[in-house]
Amino acid sequence: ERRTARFQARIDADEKIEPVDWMPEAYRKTLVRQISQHAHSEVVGMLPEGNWIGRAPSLRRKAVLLAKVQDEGGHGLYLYAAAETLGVSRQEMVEQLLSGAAKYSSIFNYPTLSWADIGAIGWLVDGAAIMNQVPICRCSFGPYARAMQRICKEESFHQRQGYEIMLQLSRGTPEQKQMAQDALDRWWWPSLMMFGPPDGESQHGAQGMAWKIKLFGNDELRQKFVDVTVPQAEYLGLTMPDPDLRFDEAAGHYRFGAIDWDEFKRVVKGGGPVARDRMKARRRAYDDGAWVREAALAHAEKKRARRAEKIAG
Amino acid sequence: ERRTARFQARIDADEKIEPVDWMPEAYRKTLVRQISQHAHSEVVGMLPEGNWIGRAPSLRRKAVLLAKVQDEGGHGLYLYAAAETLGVSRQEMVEQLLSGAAKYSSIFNYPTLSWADIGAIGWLVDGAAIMNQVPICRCSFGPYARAMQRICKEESFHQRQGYEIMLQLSRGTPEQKQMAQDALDRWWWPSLMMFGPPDGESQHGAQGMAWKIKLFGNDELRQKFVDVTVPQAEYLGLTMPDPDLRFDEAAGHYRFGAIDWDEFKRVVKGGGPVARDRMKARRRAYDDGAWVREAALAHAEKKRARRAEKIAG
Amino acid sequence: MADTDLADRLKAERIALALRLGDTSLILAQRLSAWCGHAPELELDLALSNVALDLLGEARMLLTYAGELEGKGRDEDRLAYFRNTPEFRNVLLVEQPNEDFAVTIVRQFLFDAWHLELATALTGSADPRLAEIAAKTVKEARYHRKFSTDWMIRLGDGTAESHDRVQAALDDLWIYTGELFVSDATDAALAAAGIAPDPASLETPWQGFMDAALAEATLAKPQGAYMQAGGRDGHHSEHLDYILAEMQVLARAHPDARW
Amino acid sequence: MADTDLADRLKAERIALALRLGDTSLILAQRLSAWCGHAPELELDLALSNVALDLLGEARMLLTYAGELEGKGRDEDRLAYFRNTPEFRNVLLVEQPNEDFAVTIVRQFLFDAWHLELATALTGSADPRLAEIAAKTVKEARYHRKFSTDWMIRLGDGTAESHDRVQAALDDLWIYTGELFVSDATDAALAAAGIAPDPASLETPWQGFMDAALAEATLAKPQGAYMQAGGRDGHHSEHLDYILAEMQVLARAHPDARW
Repeated sequence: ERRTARFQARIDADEKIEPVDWMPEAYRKTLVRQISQHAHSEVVGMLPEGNWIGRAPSLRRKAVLLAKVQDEGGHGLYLYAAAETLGVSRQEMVEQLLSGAAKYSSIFNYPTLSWADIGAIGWLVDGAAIMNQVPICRCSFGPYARAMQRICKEESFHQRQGYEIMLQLSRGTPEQKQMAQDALDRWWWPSLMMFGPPDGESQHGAQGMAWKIKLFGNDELRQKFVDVTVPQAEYLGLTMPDPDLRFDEAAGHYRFGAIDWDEFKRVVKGGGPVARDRMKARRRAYDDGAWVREAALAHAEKKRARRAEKIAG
Repeated sequence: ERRTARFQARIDADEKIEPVDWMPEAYRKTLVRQISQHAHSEVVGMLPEGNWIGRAPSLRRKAVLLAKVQDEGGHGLYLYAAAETLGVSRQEMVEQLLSGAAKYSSIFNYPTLSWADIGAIGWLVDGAAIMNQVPICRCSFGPYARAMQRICKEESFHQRQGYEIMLQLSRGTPEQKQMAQDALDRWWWPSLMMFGPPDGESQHGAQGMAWKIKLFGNDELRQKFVDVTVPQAEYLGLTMPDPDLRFDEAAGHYRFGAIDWDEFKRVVKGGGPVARDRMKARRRAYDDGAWVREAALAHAEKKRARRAEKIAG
Repeated sequence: MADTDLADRLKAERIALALRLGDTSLILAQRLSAWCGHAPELELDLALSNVALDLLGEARMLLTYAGELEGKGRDEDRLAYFRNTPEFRNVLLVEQPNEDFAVTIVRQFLFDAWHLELATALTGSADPRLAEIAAKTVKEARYHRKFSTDWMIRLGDGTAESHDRVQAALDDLWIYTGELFVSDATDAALAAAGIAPDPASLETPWQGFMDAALAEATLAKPQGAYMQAGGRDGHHSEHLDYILAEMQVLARAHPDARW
Repeated sequence: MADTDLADRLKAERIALALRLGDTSLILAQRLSAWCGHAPELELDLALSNVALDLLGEARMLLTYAGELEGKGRDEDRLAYFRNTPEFRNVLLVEQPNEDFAVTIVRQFLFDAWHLELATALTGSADPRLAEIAAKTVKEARYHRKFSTDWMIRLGDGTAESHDRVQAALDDLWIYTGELFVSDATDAALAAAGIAPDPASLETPWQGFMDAALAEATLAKPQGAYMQAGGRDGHHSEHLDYILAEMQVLARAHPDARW
């Protein structure tokens, strides 16, 4: 088809596709799925960290964490808005999340068990997210690319804050250092899994690359993350929970042990330790808030009617 | 009327009135009011102490407190049962409590703010209650008298436990002693108010005496309580929050300062510091439990129907 | 020197004031931040967090100042994490539970209207540090009051359910508003010295604002309730101890740690 | 001497067992006691408190024994109040929130059926102290199981609402039952020495009991859920830290006090 060819030509020429432009239905669908999944991840991602706002050990840390979780909500908003430009409503997307039809990043189905987890999430989870997301700032769909630019700027700020927490802990009391090590032990492998299955097994790889929605392979990004992160852990004086980890001088890369893809699959399918808690919390917020949203609508309707009456009268 | 005279003669002869016996409507009503109010007090009284079960500072104290609050629930049950013999259902009584039509002891509208309050309640509130209740063990209405005998036995056990907590605290660290003193400061005057207004102002006094529902005047019981309690406070090494308190050698009584009857009236009328919290908690338990009670009824009904079917079939 | 004079004058009273206001904003921030991730819609997650962040910021400045006045080396964290329940000086209103969104908004509305009046008056404080903090607070409090008032109107004049919920919450929380306007010896001394307004003087404008906003929200102003007080003197409801148990648990488990 | 022999043999494993079982009963007692004063009817206030008291009593015996075996002077309170979250060894099931009465009863039902099987087996333990504790527990656990099973039947075969609630609770909590039957090296060593049953051996009778009771309650047994585990090794859900924050707050605020 000519339109498809022209569309691909525009992408190949690094032009941005905008909502008013024609696009193949598959491109639209893939983007809706990916952007909404990303938005859901931001929103569900508020829960594990939100869990520690009330217990943050200093007022400064409390403020920083609260602002961070708030930023994540903001990211959710940008991304829902970007997806809405593709003709899907936020309401629809939220219902897909709550029904289980839509996914979110399974990293958020692990629990936050200590304050160090707030550091580890910032350092590792946000770190991995940035690695994944920076390329998307150059993706072919304009609204998504622009939302990601904004998000990436904030995320790298979050990542530094997370690392700073880890640094403080690993320079702190023996208990604090232990807390930091324990958090690293629990978050390291799930962070590596955030890059998705090995490229050979990845489903949406080739087409995504052609559409410039996906710009690098999972394994390449994962390797890059490992290469950046291992020296950071060394600087913290913490031990990576991977006995096979070693530096390959020749290749200039850190080689790491085998990832437990069975765990990955189980968690993606909803078997994560706190997956039920996460969905329960989201569903409860949605259900308990129904009367509020209804009231806001009803009030807006009343105001509209009154204004109309005034104009008419 | 002859029946009334015979009824009074039986009371004068210290005979017990039983549910099957004829009784004046006013006697029945007074008893229903008093017994149900007493039952409600036991049930609402579970809340201030229940508030500390989760935080009891040793496992032994936790067990003792849990058992105590459970006993109070048990007292509520005996008393509701005693009132039911007078032809009023528990359901009706509970609804009167929840609608605010029925009262409960306003002492439970003060908050429990520290562990020492658990000691102070046992020592002072249960102490005052016993002073009030022991005479009722000999009251003219059989079921009430028998329920009270059982209750008084347990209450005096509770009172000893409360005093033991106060003793431990007042022999403990400076913070513990301070906690004990603070609890005494807050609970002393409300405990004195538990005996009700001065006899001159008491509404149901004379008739209650004639019916042997009330056996002593408020002021007499209050004085007795003060005389017993002041030396106990001295033994604890705590200071009574009453600068006017002194021993009257001639009379052999402790003379105490003026009671703030305005506060008493305000609290009785629902102005106690946590009155709303108490009623909210009871109402919530009742509302949230509605589906459970309905299910139990529905199941019992199904079972009955199945049995009937079997017999018929 | 005038500065030295002020530094000594009414020091205990200024410490008391800074703790009362600082604790009040801190505890409300703690309550509000529990909504983060659980609000009826994402925009409300952000808005409630915003208010919480502002209040937390104000609390930090006030507690820091209280610690400096005291001069015993207690910083904001020492004051926030290592005082026990009776040492907290917040008003009772802010320690009341979140319950549902109606209760949260009513609590906020009652608080914001007072907070703005108070902060406005404090911008003219003879204590330059308090005046400076208040100047920052006023801008935030104005936005807060608009936010909570808008929601009072939306809920009050929304559906029958929202109206009933918000009216019930208003009736419940009203008994904690009296404490906002109680004046004691501390307040009298501070007012006489031009350091803080007499709390009682804030009531008339506050009531005026209530009348107007509640009318627009089609809500009835509660009447004849017995007012509860005591929080400013450390006599709290049963809720505060639970708030602090959570807030302080980690800091207290590691008393010598830095974070 | 045989006694000395036993006292040394598998000491670490017996400590681990006593903590796992003691913490499990302690945390469930803590959860249950939160109902006291708030249950759907007075009889349930009493019944739930009864169960909590029994479990608390069992926990105290087991923690005391763990402390004695350890020989470092830690008594039941030292163990209950001064260990941190990752040091607790309870199964995940018991730290799940009370939510409503349906969740509470399902949690209890799942637990009681396991608890009775376990305690019955432990009465024959080669460790006389564990056998003695178990003998007491068996009597109580039998009553508990009857209580929770009766309520499962009442709610399951009650109204449509109660059926749905209890089925949903069952579906939710089922993922925590797998952990009850996991065997690790500790369990294997204890089983080989006749000190405790292999947890896996309890599953068949437990499943049998489930099948019968759930059938009578007209409830569907959940299928194919991913089982969660880790509590027995100190890997808990996010709930336990909150439970301990409340439970330990007072004791920790006064570490040197006696109560």
